[in-house]
Amino acid sequence: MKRIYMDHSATTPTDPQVVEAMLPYFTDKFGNASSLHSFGQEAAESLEKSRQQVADLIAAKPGEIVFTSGGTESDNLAIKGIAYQNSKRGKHIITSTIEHPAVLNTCAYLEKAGFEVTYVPVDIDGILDVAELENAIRDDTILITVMHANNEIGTIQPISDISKISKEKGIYFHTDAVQSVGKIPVDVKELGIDLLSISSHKIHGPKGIGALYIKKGTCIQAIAHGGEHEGRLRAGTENIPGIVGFAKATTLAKESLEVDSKRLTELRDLLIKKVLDSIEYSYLNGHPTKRLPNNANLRFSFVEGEAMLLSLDMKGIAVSTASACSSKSLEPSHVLKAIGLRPEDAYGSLRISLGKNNTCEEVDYVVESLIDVVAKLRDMSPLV
Amino acid sequence: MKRIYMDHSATTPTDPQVVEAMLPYFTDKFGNASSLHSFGQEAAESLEKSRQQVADLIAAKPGEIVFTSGGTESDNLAIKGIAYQNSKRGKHIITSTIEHPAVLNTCAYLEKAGFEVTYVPVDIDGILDVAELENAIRDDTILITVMHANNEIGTIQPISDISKISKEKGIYFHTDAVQSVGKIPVDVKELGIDLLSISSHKIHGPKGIGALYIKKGTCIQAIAHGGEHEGRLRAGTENIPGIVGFAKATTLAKESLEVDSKRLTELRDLLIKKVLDSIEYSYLNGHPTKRLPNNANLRFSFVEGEAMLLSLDMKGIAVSTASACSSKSLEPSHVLKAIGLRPEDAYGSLRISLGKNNTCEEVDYVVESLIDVVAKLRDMSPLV
Amino acid sequence: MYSEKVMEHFSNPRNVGEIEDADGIGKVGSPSCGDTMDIYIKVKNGVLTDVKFRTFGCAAAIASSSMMTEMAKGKTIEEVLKITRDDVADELGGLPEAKMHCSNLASDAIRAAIKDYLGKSSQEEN
Amino acid sequence: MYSEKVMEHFSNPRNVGEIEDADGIGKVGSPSCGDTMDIYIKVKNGVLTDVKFRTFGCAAAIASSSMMTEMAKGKTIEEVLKITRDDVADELGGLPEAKMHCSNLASDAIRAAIKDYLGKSSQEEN
Ligand SMILES: Cc1ncc(COP(=O)(O)O)c(C=O)c1O
Ligand SMILES: Cc1ncc(COP(=O)(O)O)c(C=O)c1O
Repeated sequence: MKRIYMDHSATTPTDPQVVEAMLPYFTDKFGNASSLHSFGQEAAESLEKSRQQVADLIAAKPGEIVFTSGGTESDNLAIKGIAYQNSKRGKHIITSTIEHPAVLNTCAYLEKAGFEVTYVPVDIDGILDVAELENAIRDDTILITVMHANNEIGTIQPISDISKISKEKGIYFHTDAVQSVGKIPVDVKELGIDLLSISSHKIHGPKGIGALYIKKGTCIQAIAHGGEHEGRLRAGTENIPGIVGFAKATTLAKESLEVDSKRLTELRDLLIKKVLDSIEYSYLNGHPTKRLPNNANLRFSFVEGEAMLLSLDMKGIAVSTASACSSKSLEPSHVLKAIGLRPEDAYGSLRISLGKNNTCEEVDYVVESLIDVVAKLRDMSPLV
Repeated sequence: MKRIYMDHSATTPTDPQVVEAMLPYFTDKFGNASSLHSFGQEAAESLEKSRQQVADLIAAKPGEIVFTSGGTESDNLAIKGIAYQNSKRGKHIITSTIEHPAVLNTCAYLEKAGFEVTYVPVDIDGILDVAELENAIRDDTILITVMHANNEIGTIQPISDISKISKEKGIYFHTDAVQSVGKIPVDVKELGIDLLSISSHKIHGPKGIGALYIKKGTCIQAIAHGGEHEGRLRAGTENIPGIVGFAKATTLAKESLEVDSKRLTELRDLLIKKVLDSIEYSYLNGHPTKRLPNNANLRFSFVEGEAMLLSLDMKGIAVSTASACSSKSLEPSHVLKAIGLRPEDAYGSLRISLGKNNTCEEVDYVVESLIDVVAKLRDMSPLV
Repeated sequence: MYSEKVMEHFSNPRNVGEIEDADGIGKVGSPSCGDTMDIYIKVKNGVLTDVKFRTFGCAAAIASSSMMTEMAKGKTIEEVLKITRDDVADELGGLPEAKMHCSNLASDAIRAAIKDYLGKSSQEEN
Repeated sequence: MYSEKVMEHFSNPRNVGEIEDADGIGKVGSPSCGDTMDIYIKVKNGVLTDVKFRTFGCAAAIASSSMMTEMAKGKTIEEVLKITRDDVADELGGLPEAKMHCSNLASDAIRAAIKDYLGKSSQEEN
């Protein structure tokens, strides 16, 4: 059976060119970048070259990039690192109700540690209420953290508006750009961001590696302690193959961003149109245009998401309900709740996230399969 | 020029079999282990199979293994995770003076956060004074963390003696076994350990991955917050290729441990004997027999370590002064200071750490080169 | 995640549908909790001669419903009432911890249907 | 880490050794700090006709000593005293921040040697 992968928001296949780029660093150029001998200096050079490549994707300077083990660690470092370092100035943080668990659970942890967090709501499309955010600001607010694009519904936030406010008030602004980087243009200077999280495995790079952009001059402290790596902000022997692969992925993403995002937007809109046209009581979650090029979050009344997901899986199609991270949870998605869906509608939602290798034929097959699956499950449903 | 790598304590080349094992997980079996579809379940299966393999190396149960991004994170998780979770019982931690920076700097961080740390000294061979450790125990001691084998001088600590004491007193015992695992037998049950850190890249696995063994029933909390991965103890999309590679490396290490350690011990002793016999005023640092099979830490009067290291590097030989981690520091090694060396002797020390691919011929070439280099530098030295 | 048996029942659920002239109907769960189950029974001489279901829910809920109807069909009321909450899960080759409530739900649903039948028939007797 | 020039001077250091009948000797640094440098000079008519060194220290310290001797040789005392601490590092194509003290040490050493020479010669004059 041919398998069709449409869960690129969960993770992506590593690009063969990326694997190619990584290979020499396992067995030949395997040095520890802190070693003074030629094996080490070779590694150190690759490290700095990679830093430049990653910086280039977001228009940052290489010195502003700290490599981490992934998006989750980047979010933890940004939020805890700023909170602890600036706690004398204040202990108030502002975020949104639709953040990734890496942000929400870090905030929840800080609440237990004596910080206060305000969760700004979003509208029915998942767009943050900037006026409410502005109202939430207090004298002791030290950090605003609002994601660039949502991982479930793909909605893109008005980042520039938020950064303007944060700049005016002298508050640090972090954005989790794990889903947006490589898919839509991200220019940290233009967007006015102080800290920005990236994850390699979402952009056809390897898993287990990511980065935090930290604007020069930002007061932040490390959360992992040990050797003097990464400008003392992230201890641990550098994962050079991972970093080189991540860097290659950023370069590839940069090169094809314009073409890919245009193509994916078309494919996405085709998918959405075909589904909405051919399946009764189906709806799009999230903003129709202010959304990631590759995200279609669809809602089907009277049926449950996991049942749809597994039925599609049996037809060789991989999609997700909410996010991969919360797949073990039985709670309806906090994002879909936040945009005002009733629980039963939240339960009936599917996230289809396209990737650069998906084709029109695949979209057609997925739509046909969905028609089938939804019909079969509705036949069984007492709610119809 | 042929290059000879003898800095295996800093990092090791990834075994080609390990790379082989990883490859499918980049491009084909690339799923997110939290995804419910077949791509995800395939990944989840590999994850659990790998967990079993890693557990097997140290005679643990798979449920007791938490994957991390490396040895540094494992040390951070063990020490902070225990400290924060048990702070109501007490805020006193005991460690040694010769720990890796991942332990020492984590302890220093906790000192700033209100914990108290006692640093137990070591003798001239680098062996911890167990009586002093016992004396240091207080009613509010919650954790003892003492490394299994030292990364600079290779000395192996009396772990069973320490674990007996910690068990008697009901205190958690963590050991940083980053340098010992895969080189000498490590059985967590026999050694009586509660928590144990491992790093993949030290045993011919990939960089950026490691594990923390946490004995069942241990009270510990997470230090990275986000999705519900790794039994809620370590958030972040699992690095499946890294984990699979790490697991393969543990299996290979287990298979060849006996043969390798015997062979390396012989090679090490040959190296030490030849050097001490042929170079005047040269000495061995650390215990002569209670040491890692692959570690030779040698001291040469009247010359400086970095100068030796770079001179050897020009002859194609990679060794290190103290540890790779502290290569940027100008301070003499804290370990060599702790065993009582005068600064000028600490500055004149070299760590030669052998690996499974090193040969007798290479040892001969290294000894010849050392004779040359030391002679040339002594010619230049005003101390002779 | 799921056993083969679960997946088999999920992909080919037995006894889907309603019974128009059912002798008893059990409705449990709620859409806002993510699963609801309706079970219909036909009873003759104390034996469940037909059992059908409609379920909104996850694969475990659908498989549990299907398995329950199979287990109940042809059995006497007494026998069916002896089927415990865990029996459905056991017959399915186990369910993930987090999904055990689906097995419970199926057992609750058939009990509700029997109760409905017993209530009706005792009314008829009166 | 190091410039090519540093590595070149480190691997082929110029003017290594002592001058038996030196007119001035400068000894700076201390072994317990990781580097010590001895510089020997021969002076004729105010010109440093010969300069030699012995150094215990890292590659930067050895290269700085070597470079210093080359820069000083053949120059007048006045000219040599104009060589600043940074000049040695500059001539070497730069040094890592953490190693700048090696360049300083070399400049301190030659000054100490000149001071020693001036002290002795003024004694002789007396
Ligand atoms: C928006 C967002 N933030 C953070 C993360 C976490 O990234 P990682 O999986 O690299 O830890 C993810 C993906 O899981 C995400 O989608
Ligand atoms: C004893 C010891 N502990 C911890 C570490 C840190 O491990 P990693 O490099 O995987 O972070 C190392 C090596 O650097 C080590 O030798």
